[in-house]
Amino acid sequence: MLAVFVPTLGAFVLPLMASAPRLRNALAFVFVLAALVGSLALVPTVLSGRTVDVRLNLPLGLNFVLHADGLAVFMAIVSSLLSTIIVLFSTGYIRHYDYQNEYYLMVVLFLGAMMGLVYAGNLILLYVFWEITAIASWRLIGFFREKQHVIRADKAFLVTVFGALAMLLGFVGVYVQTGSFDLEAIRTTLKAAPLGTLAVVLILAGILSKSATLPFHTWLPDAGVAPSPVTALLHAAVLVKIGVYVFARLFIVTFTITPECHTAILWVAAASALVSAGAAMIDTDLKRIIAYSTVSQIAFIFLGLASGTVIGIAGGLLYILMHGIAKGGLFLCAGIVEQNTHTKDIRQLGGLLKTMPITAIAFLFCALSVMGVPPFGGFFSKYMVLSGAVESGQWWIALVFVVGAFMTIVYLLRLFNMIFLGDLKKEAKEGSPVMVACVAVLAVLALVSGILISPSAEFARTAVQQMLGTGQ
Amino acid sequence: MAGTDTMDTMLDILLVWLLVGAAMATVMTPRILWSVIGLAVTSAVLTILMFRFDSPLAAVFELSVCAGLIPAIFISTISLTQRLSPEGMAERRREKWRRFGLLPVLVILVGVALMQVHIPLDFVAPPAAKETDVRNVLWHVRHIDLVGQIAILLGGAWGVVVLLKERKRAA
Amino acid sequence: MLSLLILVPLAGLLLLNLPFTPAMKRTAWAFAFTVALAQVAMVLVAPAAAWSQQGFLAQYFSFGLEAKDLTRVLLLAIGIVMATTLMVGRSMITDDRQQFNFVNLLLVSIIGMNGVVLVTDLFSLYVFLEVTSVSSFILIAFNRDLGGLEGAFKYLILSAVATVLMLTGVALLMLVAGGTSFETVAAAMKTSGGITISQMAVGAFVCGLFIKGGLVPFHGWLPDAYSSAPAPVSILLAGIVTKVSGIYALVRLATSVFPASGAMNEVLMVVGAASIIVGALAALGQHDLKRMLAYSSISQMGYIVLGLGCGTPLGIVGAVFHLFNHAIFKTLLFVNSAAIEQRTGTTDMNRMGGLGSRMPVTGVTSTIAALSTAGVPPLAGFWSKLIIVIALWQAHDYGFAGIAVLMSVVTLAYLLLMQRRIFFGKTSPEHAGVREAAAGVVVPELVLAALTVAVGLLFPWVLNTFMLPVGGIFH
Amino acid sequence: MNESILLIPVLLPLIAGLAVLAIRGPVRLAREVVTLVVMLANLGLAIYLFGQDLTFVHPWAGVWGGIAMEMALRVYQFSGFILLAVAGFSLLVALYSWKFMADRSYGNQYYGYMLISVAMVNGAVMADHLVVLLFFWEGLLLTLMGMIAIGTKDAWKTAIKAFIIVGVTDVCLMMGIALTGWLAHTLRMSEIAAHPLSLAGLGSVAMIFMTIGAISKAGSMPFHSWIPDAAIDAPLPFMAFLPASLEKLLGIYLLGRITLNLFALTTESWVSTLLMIIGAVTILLAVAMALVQKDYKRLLSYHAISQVGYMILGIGTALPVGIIGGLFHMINHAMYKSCLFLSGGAVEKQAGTTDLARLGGLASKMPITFTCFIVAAAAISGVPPFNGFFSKELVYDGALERHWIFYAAALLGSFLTAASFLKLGHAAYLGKRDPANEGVKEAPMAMLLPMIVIAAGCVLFGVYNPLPLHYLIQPILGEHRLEGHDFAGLPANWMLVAATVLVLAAALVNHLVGVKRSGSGLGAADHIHHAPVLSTIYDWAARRFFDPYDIGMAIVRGLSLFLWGIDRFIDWIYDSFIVTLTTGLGWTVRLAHTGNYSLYIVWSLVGAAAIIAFLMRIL
Repeated sequence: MLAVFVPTLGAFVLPLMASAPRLRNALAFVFVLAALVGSLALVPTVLSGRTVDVRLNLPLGLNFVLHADGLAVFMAIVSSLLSTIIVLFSTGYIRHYDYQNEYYLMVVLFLGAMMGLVYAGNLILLYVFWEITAIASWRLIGFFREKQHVIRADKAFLVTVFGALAMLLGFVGVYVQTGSFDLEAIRTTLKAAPLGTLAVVLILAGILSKSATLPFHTWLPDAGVAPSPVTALLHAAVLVKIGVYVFARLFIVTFTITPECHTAILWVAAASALVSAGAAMIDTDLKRIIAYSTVSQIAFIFLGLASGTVIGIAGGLLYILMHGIAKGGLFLCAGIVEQNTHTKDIRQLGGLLKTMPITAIAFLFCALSVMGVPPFGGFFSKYMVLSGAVESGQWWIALVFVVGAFMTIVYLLRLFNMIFLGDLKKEAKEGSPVMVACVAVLAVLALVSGILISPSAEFARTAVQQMLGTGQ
Repeated sequence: MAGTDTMDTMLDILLVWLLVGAAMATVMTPRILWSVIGLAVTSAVLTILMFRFDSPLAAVFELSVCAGLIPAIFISTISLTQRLSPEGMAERRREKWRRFGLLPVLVILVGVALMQVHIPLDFVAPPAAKETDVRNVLWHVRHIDLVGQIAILLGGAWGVVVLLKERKRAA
Repeated sequence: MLSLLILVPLAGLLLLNLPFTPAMKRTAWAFAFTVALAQVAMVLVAPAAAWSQQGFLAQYFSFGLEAKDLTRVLLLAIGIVMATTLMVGRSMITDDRQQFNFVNLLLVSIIGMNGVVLVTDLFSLYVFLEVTSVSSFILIAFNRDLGGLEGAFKYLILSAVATVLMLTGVALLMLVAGGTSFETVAAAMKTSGGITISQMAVGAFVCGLFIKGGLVPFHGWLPDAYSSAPAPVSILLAGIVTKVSGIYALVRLATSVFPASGAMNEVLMVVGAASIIVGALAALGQHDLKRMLAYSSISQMGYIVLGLGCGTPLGIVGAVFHLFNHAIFKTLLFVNSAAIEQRTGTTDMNRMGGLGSRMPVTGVTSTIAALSTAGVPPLAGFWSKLIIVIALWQAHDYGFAGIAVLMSVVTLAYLLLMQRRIFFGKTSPEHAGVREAAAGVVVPELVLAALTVAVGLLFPWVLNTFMLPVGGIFH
Repeated sequence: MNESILLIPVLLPLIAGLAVLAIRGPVRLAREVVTLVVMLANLGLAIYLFGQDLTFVHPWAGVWGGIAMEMALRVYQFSGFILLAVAGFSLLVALYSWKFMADRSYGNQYYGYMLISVAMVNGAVMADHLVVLLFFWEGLLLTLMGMIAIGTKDAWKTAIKAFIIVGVTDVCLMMGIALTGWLAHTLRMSEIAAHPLSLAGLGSVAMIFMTIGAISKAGSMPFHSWIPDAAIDAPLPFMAFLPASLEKLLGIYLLGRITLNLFALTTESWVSTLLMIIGAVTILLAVAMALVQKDYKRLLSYHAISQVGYMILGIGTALPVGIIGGLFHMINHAMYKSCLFLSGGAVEKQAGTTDLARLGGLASKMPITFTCFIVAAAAISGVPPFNGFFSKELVYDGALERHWIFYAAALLGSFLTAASFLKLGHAAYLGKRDPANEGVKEAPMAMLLPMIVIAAGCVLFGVYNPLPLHYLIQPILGEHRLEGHDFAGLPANWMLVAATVLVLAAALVNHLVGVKRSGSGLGAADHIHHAPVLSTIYDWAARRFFDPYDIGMAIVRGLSLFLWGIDRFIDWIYDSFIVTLTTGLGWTVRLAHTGNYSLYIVWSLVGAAAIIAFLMRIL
C-alpha cells in the first residue's frame, strides 16, 4: 500500500521545501516514482490471480479497505507511468511561472488520491479520494490566477462536485439496499436482485460528470486554460480515466444492472462521441480540440466496457492505456507549441514542421495511435472495442462509432496539417530538451505499445478474467 | 352564583381589552410623555388582573417592578427630552400614523380569528405539589434560577455601562 | 463539579469588579481565557465521575444540573468558541477600558450558555436563554454605531416574540404536567401528549426556539445582527450562541422531553429544508462578506434541523456532529472575515481582490473552511453531512436527501465565489500594502483549521468516542 | 523447411527499409544497392515459395472469448502468385528509380518507404488471420502518405487527402472484419474458407464493408479522387509502384479472397449486381475523364482507375469465366500500366515536362520508349495479340452472360480507352516536334530495361496465354469451380472478337476525324469534349463537383457544424442559463429581506401560528 500512502502524504511535505526548487522537483518525482514502483511490485501477485487486501473496520460500515486486483493494478500502472513522465515534463514547463510549490503539491496529491481511488475497496473511501482529485484538479485548473481561468476552474469544480454528490446519493442508495459499503459484500448481495434504477442513474450521473461524457462534458474543454502538463495529466492520462475505472469497477465487477441500462449507457456514449468529434472539427483553439477528442475517445472506452463481452472489456482496458499514452503526448506537444508560439489559435500557426521537427513527428505518432493506425497501440484497442460492440449484438451502435472513428481521423489530420504543415506563419524554436525528450518518450511508447502488444494484452486478459470471475 | 361568574368573566375581559388598548396607546402616541403614561396604565391594569386571578405574590412583584420602573423613566423623559417644534410634532405624528395606523385593525382581526379556535380543555390537572408557596419554591427548590437572575442583573449593569456611559473622547 | 461551570465565572465577575483596582483589570482577560480553556480541558480530560452532580456544593444548593454526552459536545464547542472570541477580541479591541467591559460581557454570556446546556428544568432553560440574549444584545451594540444598534434592536424585538412564545409554552406545560422539570414534563407527555393543549404548548415552545436559532421563517434578525456586530462578537454569535440557544434546546427537548410525533418531525424537516434553500440562495447574491456568512450559517442550521427531523438515532448523531463541525468551521470563517476587516477595513467583497498572495494563512484557512462547509470529503463537514444524508435516505425521505445534497452544490458555489472575489484575481490598488493579520487572529485561524482537518481525518475515532453515545439517547 | 521462413519476406524488407531511412549522409549508392539487393532476394524467395502450401502460426495478442488473435501467415497458390507479381514489379521499379531518383532530394526516404511498403504488402498477402491482414493493410497507409508527401513542395495536401480517404475506408474494413469474425466465430481465413458465410442479413453487410475496404485500396470509383492528384504531386516511380501495380494487386486479391473464400457469392445475390454496377460505372466515368486530360500522367492515372472497373466487373459476375477474366486482367493491367507510367517517367525525365501541349514528335528521339509505349498502349486498348485483349474477352464473356448492359458499358469503355491512347500517342510521340525539346535523347539504360522487360511480358502473356492461366490463375479457383472448361487459348466466342475489332477500328476512325478537324494530335478528342450534353458534365467535373472526397468532406463539415451547435448549446446551459437562474433566485430571496423589522415580526408570528395550527390539527 506503499503506492497509495507515499504520494498522498508526500504531497503535504512538498511545500515545506519551497526554498530549494531543485530538491522539491526531485522529491516530487521520487514520490510519483514510488507510486509506480509500488504498483509494479503488485503485478506478479495479481498475474497469478491472487488479490491483496488491507482492511480496517470502522463504525457505520465506512471501513477503510484497500483491495488490489488485476483491474486496479492495471489502472495504477497506467496512471503512475504517465504521471511520472508528466511530472518530469512539468519541471521544464513550470520553471518560469510562480506558485510552483502549490503546483507540485497538487500534482503529487492528485496522484496519491488517484492511487487511493484505484485501490479503494469501499464506496465511501472511493468517494473521498474522488473528491480529493476534484479539489486538486480545481486548484490546478485555476493555476494561472487570471479571472477567466478561475471562473473556468470553479465551473469544472462545481460540475464534478455536482456529479460526485449525485453519485454519493447513489452510494447511499446502494448502502440502504445492501447494508454495506464494501464492494465484496455488495457484489454478493447484488447477485440476486439487480440494483434499483434510481441508484444506478445517480451513480451514472457521477461517473459521466467525472469522465466528461455528453451531458456534463463542457468543463473539459474549458479546463484547457490550465498549464499544459496539467491538462495532459488531467485530460489524457488520469482524471477522466478515474470515471471510466469506477464505471468498470462498479458496473462490471460489483453491480448487476438491468439490460436496458446497458443500452442506455451505450447510446449516451455514442452521442457523446459524435458531438465531441463534431465540436473538435470546428473549434480553433489547440487545446480545446484535443480536449474534445479526449471526450470522444472516452466514449469509445465506455463502448468497450459497456459492451459486456470479454473482448470489448479487454479492448476498453487496453484503450485506456493506449489513449493515455497517445493523448498525453498530444497535450505535451501542444504545451511546447503553445509555450514557444505564445498562441493557441491554430489559424495563426503553420509550418512548424521545419522549425520543431521532433515535436512534429512525436505529435504525428501520437495522433496516429489515437486514430488507431496499425503499427501503433491504438489499432488493437480500437479493433477490440469495435469487435466487442459488434459481438454484443448492438452493431447499430458499432456503426455510430465507426462514423466517430472517421471523424477522429479527419479532425486529427486537420489539426496536424493546420499546425505543422503549410507555410510558416510564426517563428518558433524547438522546446527545451527535457520537454522534447518526454514527448519523444511518449511517442516511442505509443509505437512500442503497438508492436509489443502481447504483454499488455496478456495483463488485460487476466484482469478481465478476475473481473468477470469466469474462466474464459 | 352563575350571574356573578358571568359578571366576573365580563370584568376580566374588559380589563384585558383595557390592557391591550393601553399598550397600543403607548406605541402609537407621538409624544413620549403620553407613551410613558400609557406604560404606567398597562402595568397597573396588569397588577389588578393578577389580583383577580388570586395570585397575590405575583401581583406584588409586578407592583414593585412598576413602582420602580415608572418614576425612573418618568424623570428621565422629562429631564432629558425637550419639546418638539410644532411642525416637528406634526411630522412625527404623520410618521407614527403611517407606521402603526393599521395596528388596531390588525389586533382586532387576530382577536376574532383566535375566537374561532376551540381548544378542548379535556385533561385532568395533576394535584398541586405540597408547599406551593412561591417563596419556598424560589428559595429552596430553584437555586439555579437565582444564579440566572443574578447573571441577568450583572448583564444589565454592564449594558448600562457599555451603552449609555459617555465615552471619553478616544484619543 | 458541574455547578462549577456556572459558579466560577459568576464568582469571577463579582471579584473582578468589586475592588476596582487597576491590577484586577489586566488579569480580567487572562481569567476569562483560563476559564474557557479549563472548560475545554474539563470536557476532554475529566473522568466520567466528574460529570455526576455530587460535590461539596450539592447539599447547599439543589441545582438540577446533569450532563449527558450531548452536553459534553456542546460544552466543548462553547469552550473553543469562547477562547477564540477572547483571543480575537484582545487583538481587535485595543482600548483596555472597552476590553474589560467586553470580557465581563463574555463572562455573562458563558454563564448563560453553560446554564442552558446544563439545566434540566424548562423554566430555568428559559432563564438562561434570557441571560445569553441579554449579553448578546449588548455585545451586538458594543460599538454603539448605527448598524450595531439597529441589529441589536432587531434581535431584541424578535427575542421578545420568542420569549412570549416560550413562556406561553412553559405555562401551558405547567398546566398539563404540573411541573417544569424535564422528567415531569416527559412523564406527562407520555400519558397526555396527544391532547391539543400539550401540542399547542410544544408548538409554541419550539417556535420560540426556532426564532432564537434563526431558522427560515424566523431568521429576519440574524443577517443584520451578525453583519453589523463588531468582528469578535459576530464570531461568538455565529459560532455558538444561536446554536446553543436555538438548536441545542431543540435537540434536547425533541429527543427526551417532547413526544416523538410524526407531525413534529415533519415540521422540523420542512423548516430545515426551507432554511437550507433560502439561506443558500440568499447567500449567493450577497456582496458583503459577513452577511453572506450569516446566510450560510442559516443554511447550515437547516442541515442540523433536517438531520434532527428524520427522527432516527443516526439522524440525531448526524445533527449533533454537524452542529459541532459547524461551530468550528463557521467560527473559522468569521475569524477570517475579522482578519480581513482588521487589515482592509471593509467587508464589501467587491472592493477586495487578490488578497491570496498578501494574506496567505487567511487564504488557506478560509479555503479549508469553505470546502468543509460545502461538505468536500477529506474535511469534517463531509462526514456529518454524509451521516445526515444516510439517515434521511434510510428514513426514505429521498426528496429531502436530494435537497440536502443539491444545496451543498450551491453552498460550494457561493463559497467559491467568495474565494475568487477575495483571494484570487489581481490585487485592488487600495489593499496593496496589506500584510497578514495580527498574531492574535492568525493563531486561532490555524488552530481551528487544524481542528477541522483533524476531525475530518480522524473521523472514525471522533465518531466513536463522542457521537455514537449521543445517539444512545434513545436506547 | 520450417514455416518461420514465411516471416522473412516481411521482416527482411522492413529492416532494410528502416536501415535505409536511418542512413543519412552522402553514401548515395548505398541506398540503391541495398534496395536492389533486397528486392532481388525478395523475388528469389517469392519464386522459391511459389507453389508451396505453408502455414505459420504464433500467439500474438491473447485469446478473447474463444477467438484467438495470433500471427498466422499462410502461402498457397493464390497468395504465392501475388507475392511473385509484387516482387517482380518492385524489383523493376527499384531498378527504374535508380536513375530517376538520382537527383531528387528525399532519396533515402523514398527508398525506405518503398521497402517498408513491400514488406507490408508481403505481410498482407500472406496473412491468414484477418487482424494480421488488417495490421499490414493499414500499415500501407503510412508509407502511402510518406511517399506522396516527399513529392513536390506542397504535395502534403494530397498526402493528407489520400490518408483520409484510405484511412476512412480502412476503418470500414476493420468494421467488416469485426462483423465477419463475429459471424464466423473465428478470424482464421482458412477456417472460414472451409464453410463460407451465407449472405443472409448481416453476412451481406459484413461483405459490403470488406468490399469497400478492398475496392478503395484498388482505387475504384467512389474512392479514387486521390490518385489523379497524386499523379501530379507524387514522384513518378511511386505512381508506377503503388497505385498502378501493388495496390491494384492487393485490392483485387482481397476482393478475390472475399468472393471466393469468405463469402458464398452467388449470381443472384444483390451484392454481385452491386459490384458489377460499381465496375461498369468506374469504367465509363474514369475513361471519360481520361479522354479530356491534357497531362500525360493524369491521363494514365484515370486509365488506371477505369481498368480497375474491368476487374471488379469481372469478379462481380460471380461466374468462373468472369472471375478468371478479372484476375487475369489484374496481372495484365499491372504490367502494361506500370510500363506506361515508366514511359511517362522517361518522357518527363528527358523532356522535362508531361504537358501534352509542349510535347510532340519524340518518336524519333526516343525510339525504344516509343516502342514500349506502343506495345503497352495496344495491350491496354485490347488489341488482339496482346494480353489485354484476352483478359478483356473473358470479362466480356462473363458480363454478356449476366446482362448485355454491362457488356455494352465494357465495350464503350474500351472504345474510349483506345481513342484516348491514340490521342496520347499522337500528341506525345508523332506530330511535329516542338522546338524546345530538340536536344532530347533516349532515356538511360537503367530506365529502359524495366520497360522492355514488362513490354516483353505483355506480349508473352498475350500470345502464349495458357502459361499464366494454367499455372497462375486457374489453380486459384480450384477444379470444382471451373466446371471443367479451360479458358486458355483463343477466346471461344467469335462474335465477341469481331465486336472488339470493330470497336477498335471505330476508335481509329474517330481519332483521324478528330485530328483532321482540330489539326493537332492533342485536339483529337475535342469534338467529344465539346459535344452538347457532355460539355456541361465535363465543366462540372472540372469544377470538382463529382469528387466524392470533397462531397464527403462537405458532409462531415456540415455534420460537425450541427454537432458543434449542440455542444455550444450545452455549454450555454452551463455558463449562462444556470448562473442566471441561481442569481435570479438569489435576487428574489434578497427582495424579501427588506430589512424593516416589523416585516420580520409578521413573518415569525405567521410562521409560529402556522406551525402550531399544523400541530394541533394533526393532534
